[in-house]
Amino acid sequence: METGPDSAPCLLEVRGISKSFGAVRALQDVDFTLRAGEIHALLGENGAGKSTLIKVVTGIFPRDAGIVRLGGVEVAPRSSKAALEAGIATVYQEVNLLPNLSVAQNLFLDRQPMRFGIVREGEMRRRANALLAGFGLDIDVAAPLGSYSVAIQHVTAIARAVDLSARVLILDEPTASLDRHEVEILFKIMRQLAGRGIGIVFVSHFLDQVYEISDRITVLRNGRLVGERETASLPRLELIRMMLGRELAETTSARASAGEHQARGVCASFKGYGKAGYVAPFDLELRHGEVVGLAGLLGSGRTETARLVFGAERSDQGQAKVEGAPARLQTPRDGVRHGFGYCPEERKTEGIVAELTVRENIVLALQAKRGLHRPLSRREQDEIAARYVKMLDIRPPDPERPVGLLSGGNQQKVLLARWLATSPRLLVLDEPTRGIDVGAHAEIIRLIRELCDDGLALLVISSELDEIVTYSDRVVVLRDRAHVEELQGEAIDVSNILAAIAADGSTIAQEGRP
Amino acid sequence: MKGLPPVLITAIVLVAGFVLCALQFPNIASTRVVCNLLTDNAFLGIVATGMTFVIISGGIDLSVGSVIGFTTVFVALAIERWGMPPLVAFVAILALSAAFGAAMGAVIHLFDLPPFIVTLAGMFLARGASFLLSTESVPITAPIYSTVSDFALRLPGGGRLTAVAIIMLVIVIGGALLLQLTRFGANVYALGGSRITASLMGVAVGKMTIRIYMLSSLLAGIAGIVFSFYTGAGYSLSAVGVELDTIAAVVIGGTLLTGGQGSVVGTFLGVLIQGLIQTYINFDGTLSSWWTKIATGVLLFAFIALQQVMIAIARRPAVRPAGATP
Amino acid sequence: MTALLPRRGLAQIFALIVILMVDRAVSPQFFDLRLQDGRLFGSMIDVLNRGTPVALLSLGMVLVIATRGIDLSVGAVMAISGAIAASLADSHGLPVVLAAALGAGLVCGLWNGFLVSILGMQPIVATLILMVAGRGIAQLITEGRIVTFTSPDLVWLGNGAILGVPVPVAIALGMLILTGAVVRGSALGLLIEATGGNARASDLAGVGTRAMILAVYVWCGVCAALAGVIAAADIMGADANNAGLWLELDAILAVVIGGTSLFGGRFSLLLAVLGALIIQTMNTGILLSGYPPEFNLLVKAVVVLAVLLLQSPKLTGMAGIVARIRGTKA
Amino acid sequence: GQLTIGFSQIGSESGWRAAETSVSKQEASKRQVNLKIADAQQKQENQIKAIRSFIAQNVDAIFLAPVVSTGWDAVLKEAKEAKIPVVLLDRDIDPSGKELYLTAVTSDSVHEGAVAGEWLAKTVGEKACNVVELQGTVGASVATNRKKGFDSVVAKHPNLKVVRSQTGDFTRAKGKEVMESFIKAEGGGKSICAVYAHNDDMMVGAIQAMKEAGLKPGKDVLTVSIDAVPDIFKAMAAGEANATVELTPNMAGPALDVIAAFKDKGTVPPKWIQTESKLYTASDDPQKIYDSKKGLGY
Ligand SMILES: Nc1ncnc2c1ncn2[C@@H]1O[C@H](COP(=O)(O)OP(=O)(O)OP(=O)(O)O)[C@@H](O)[C@H]1O
Ligand SMILES: Nc1ncnc2c1ncn2[C@@H]1O[C@H](COP(=O)(O)OP(=O)(O)OP(=O)(O)O)[C@@H](O)[C@H]1O
Ligand SMILES: [Mg+2]
Ligand SMILES: [Mg+2]
Repeated sequence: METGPDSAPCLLEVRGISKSFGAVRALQDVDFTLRAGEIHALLGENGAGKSTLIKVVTGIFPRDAGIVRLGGVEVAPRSSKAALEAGIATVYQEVNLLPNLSVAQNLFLDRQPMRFGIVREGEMRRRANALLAGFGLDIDVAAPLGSYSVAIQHVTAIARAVDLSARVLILDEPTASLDRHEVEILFKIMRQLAGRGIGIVFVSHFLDQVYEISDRITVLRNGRLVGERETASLPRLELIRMMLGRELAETTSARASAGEHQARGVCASFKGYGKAGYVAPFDLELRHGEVVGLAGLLGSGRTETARLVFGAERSDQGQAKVEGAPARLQTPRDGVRHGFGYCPEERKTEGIVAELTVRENIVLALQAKRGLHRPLSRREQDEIAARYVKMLDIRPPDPERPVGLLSGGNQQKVLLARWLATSPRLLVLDEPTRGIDVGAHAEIIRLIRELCDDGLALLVISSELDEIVTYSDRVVVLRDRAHVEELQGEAIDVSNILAAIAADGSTIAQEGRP
Repeated sequence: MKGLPPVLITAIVLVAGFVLCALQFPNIASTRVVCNLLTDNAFLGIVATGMTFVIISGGIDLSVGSVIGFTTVFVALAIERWGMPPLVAFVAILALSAAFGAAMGAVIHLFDLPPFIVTLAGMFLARGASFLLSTESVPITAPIYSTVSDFALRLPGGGRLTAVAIIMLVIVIGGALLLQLTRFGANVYALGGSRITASLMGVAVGKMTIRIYMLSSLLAGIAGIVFSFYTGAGYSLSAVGVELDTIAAVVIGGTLLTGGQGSVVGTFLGVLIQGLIQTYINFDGTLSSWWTKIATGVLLFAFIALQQVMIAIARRPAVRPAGATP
Repeated sequence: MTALLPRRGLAQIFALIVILMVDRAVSPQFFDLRLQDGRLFGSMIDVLNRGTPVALLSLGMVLVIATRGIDLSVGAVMAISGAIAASLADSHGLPVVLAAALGAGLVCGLWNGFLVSILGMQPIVATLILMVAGRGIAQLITEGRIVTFTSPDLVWLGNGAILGVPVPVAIALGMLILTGAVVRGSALGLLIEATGGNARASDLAGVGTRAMILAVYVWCGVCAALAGVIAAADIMGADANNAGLWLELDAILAVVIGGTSLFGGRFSLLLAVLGALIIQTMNTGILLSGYPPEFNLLVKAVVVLAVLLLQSPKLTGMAGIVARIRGTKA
Repeated sequence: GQLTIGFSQIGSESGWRAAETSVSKQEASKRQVNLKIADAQQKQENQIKAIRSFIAQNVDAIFLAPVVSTGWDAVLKEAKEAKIPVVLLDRDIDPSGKELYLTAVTSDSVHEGAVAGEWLAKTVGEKACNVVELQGTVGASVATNRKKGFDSVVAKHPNLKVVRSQTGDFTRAKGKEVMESFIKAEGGGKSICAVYAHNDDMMVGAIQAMKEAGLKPGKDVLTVSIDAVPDIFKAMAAGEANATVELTPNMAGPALDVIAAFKDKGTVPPKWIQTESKLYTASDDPQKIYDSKKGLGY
């Protein structure tokens, strides 16, 4: 058996893997080595091939070339069931769990505790509760998974995989929709598992997290292996250079003074706006050229606020004004008609139309806004698509590719492009940088600033407080589905936000979740 | 917490409908009519149980009516012309229909074809095969047939709980337990949630697909045998169009055609609702052919609309209020 | 604009050619054409002529299916519009007759669309209601009789010819072009495909998904009504009991053979019509073959499966793999 | 008091069937009988359900127009137990059930086919004649029987030959479509000497197909069909059809008389009351028959 430099036994060995989708060469001759007991970060830009590598290893995609060895024995799982049986458990990036099944069934699907051929429902729930308790979750495990927020769904998926992992645990962007606290719990559990000799593959675009948790890093670029390093000996800038193949341009954050925005005037304002049982009534003013950040814990009502503002949900109280005139915002069409845009957080179910091409997805909102009888000509569509593919660096830069075949981060960029193409006056972004690589992340933040300078109003939700602090002119803090505080100017910093979130003294550890 | 579950609502709708019918025709409120309802819809209840599994798993099976037709012809010929003992004929046809279902499931899975069309081809195939066997109706004279069709538990009020009704009830209960309590049942729901996700979570999607269609065809085969008990004959045109009645019963019973949600009990209620509509029309007896159709449509609409309204009311608080942590 | 025949149409064209060849084999005169009383005459013309109702139905059905719906009521709508047309034909002029018949189809479509998009019923049950009741309505109009008429205008719709081409075929062609122009010439096509691909996402993008869904059912109703008028004109009478019976299945089959997924999204009008032609070519072939009718359904089953397998991505994938294995071994 | 009779009718699949229903209603109202009609939409299971609900309603008698000949034993036994007499209309049921019904008012559909065949044989004489046949719905007993009866005559006449036989589902549209393909398959119809259709509706469609193909039905091509619906007489009057065998829509009339006698005096009727299968040809003043039949609800 081969032994690594740190003499831990080599657990999972991937040699010379190649994989093409038609003309797209997603992986070319990639090697990857996972040692027992290590946490190995797999990094790269959006579309670098991380998810593809994982799917090839677990047998979802047949590979074109290469071999995979597990514990020195060559394996070729033909399905994820086979991979599971071989001891590889995975949380995939896109597909989570089954929303129509109960949380408990999701956790124990295909391995329920049985007696006389009958599922022991009570025992299963007990185990489910115990398992989730390890992640700090106390929820009704008999309720359908779909009735819980994305975050809870994601934790459930992770819990299932952790419980399943016999030798290898693969986590493809597990932290994208979690906030700090959940991430800490997850890391603790990962360390415990690693301590038991399980090898963990960790994919993330959060470099802080990578440095915090990983022992070793493998970087992919354009489907090729760039290199494998010890985390401790790899400076951050060097890592970014490995990922991007170039230096990262500095982002400067020049926050405009409050007075400047006052001068530009109010874009939209909401008074006593709310919906019973959804979000408590709130007042909110969005000015041209200003970024308002929404901060709060998971389930605090940020998404709900965003949906009300856009019109994706009907309000039942309060008043909305757009450019000073009273406005009806009860359907998404109302929102679009008033020049609003909304990038939802659930990219797959509410964002992309997977089957349609990048071009069609980009022009969709613009076309809907223009109406049926004013179709965009194919030339206009091509032009718009080409512009945004270039501007947002969507890869592969082929506007005729079905969006569903793009990597997660690139799908997110397409969504952003869809709304930018409508030249909105207000853009509501729910977790816009989720799953986006460092390079693009910087691009998007730069873009947000640029859009503001053009007079666009922005309402941005992000779980990354650093990020919110970077671009927000004002930050609204939510707790328990109510707006509790608004921070401005110099008051905006991470510790103030955290303080506001935790103000009522409730420990973050037991957030009120549905 | 969540309001009334849809199945209960369907049950309420059924009872309300029954009471209304009974007010107009008091004869309806008798054990006799209730037992007739069970007997007359026995074969429908059986196929609908199988169809429930298929639909919850996100598929559809259009071949069931033809499989029933084929079964009756096969059984009749086997017993009357080929001299098979009835039980052997039953075993043979059940094996045959299960294999037929498995084949459809395999085609659906292996070639990634839409179930609607594969089972439509199955429908043509089974019906065509029964024409080849015999275009004439074949009476069955085997003693077991009269024994079974004469058997009935007599209830006060003229009701006769017949053998076929009992078979149906047993299958409905068995189906409900299979769906709710076993790993197979959980996997059926999983497939309906999303085939891809289910497969990622380690469910053997191919095997499940084959088994689900096998189950459906097997139950269609049983329904065919029950149908042959019911009519005492085999006929290649029997049960034409039953697939649509079955699907309607399943959907009225609250199962989503897109898969992932539903129950066998709901389906059973759906079957009874359809039976009640027919009983009502038969009792009325003044309707011409066309008014029969129109009334069936209107009643169908009334039941579904009532059910939807009640479900909408029950779901009123769409989002659970904050802090309602269980 | 996208090319007229997308690449994915190859399987269908191939299937059509094979079935035509088989037809030629069972009936040597299959491709013969001659002029008879100013109209073309021959088996090929029969295929087109008889394929017209299903082709028209599939034009509406393909849009409904693209939004993830289904319309089981088209056969019943055919019966209704045929009944209306036949009862009015001898007392009113063609414009009135057509307006009444197509108007009925429009109302039927509105009803279906209302149930599906406003009340949120599942399309299959929503349209099942009209499938059952609609035939009753048609029979109510004709009182169960076959209502015959002699109005030469209406008869011309079924049996006339324009430059040798039977009028129904010309109408179907016109409807194909019209639907194509409306759907692809406006943004409708894109919005329908988006609605079918992901209704929630499209709704959030400002697509009025409800209006889209309503519109496709209405169009489907109108197409079915036109098919019903033509079917009635063809036999110079309205047979409410049998007109359009089971044609909904043929229409769905045509759409699926045309490569549109029952799960909505991408659709192709032209291929749906091609699907209808494939079905009719097969039917006519069966009739010409002289086999006993007991075999009809078996032949149909085999052909349908064969055509679908031909399109199966998995099968082509497998063929590729087999080829590669052979290649590496050689 | 007033009799209540339940009538389990098959459906309304053809004009003939509609006429039977409306004639039954007329006959019942003539005799002041309360006739409850349950339409089975062509399904045996619905007919069984209907009979059960008639029993549950305690009607005085049940009329049954069976969609198929087998499978009635159980439900008719129930009727017998409930002492409700059953009269079969228009079609007989399987022999095993003879004691289960009072009588059957039916025509003999094998005989109908034979009558059609005899006419054709007589008309063509010794000349060789290629016949094409439009069958009814595959599996329907009427279709099977009408074919059987016709074939039995053809077998006796070597000059007659059925060259093509396909189903037209008893409908005009399919009759036309099938005839179109027969014409193509038989070299433009030149070699077809006669058409035999299992019902008139298909023949009306076939006549249209022949005219469109430039053939002269009734002259170049002989036609014979069954049912005697009004439209075939119209064709006959126009010289486009030659013969039809009548299947009377008035089955309920005799049945009602039987029931009345049975209820009043206990008269037990013969087991089979056969209706006449009368042959009509162009020499029978088709226009007059057309006018007389027009109002019967065909
Ligand atoms: N099923 C597929 N069919 C065709 N192309 C695909 C498919 N899946 C992925 N690709 C392509 O393969 C390349 C690699 O994608 P992959 O999902 O592995 O990226 P990634 O590194 O995980 O990116 P991200 O960080 O955005 O998740 C991309 O160009 C993508 O478009
Ligand atoms: N109990 C529940 N029942 C139904 N839907 C729920 C429930 N809880 C949350 N949701 C839905 O889940 C989505 C996310 O809700 P969540 O409470 O996580 O919002 P949030 O505060 O924006 O959090 P984040 O954006 O950090 O995920 C929303 O669309 C919300 O309507
Ligand atoms: Mg990825
Ligand atoms: Mg959120």
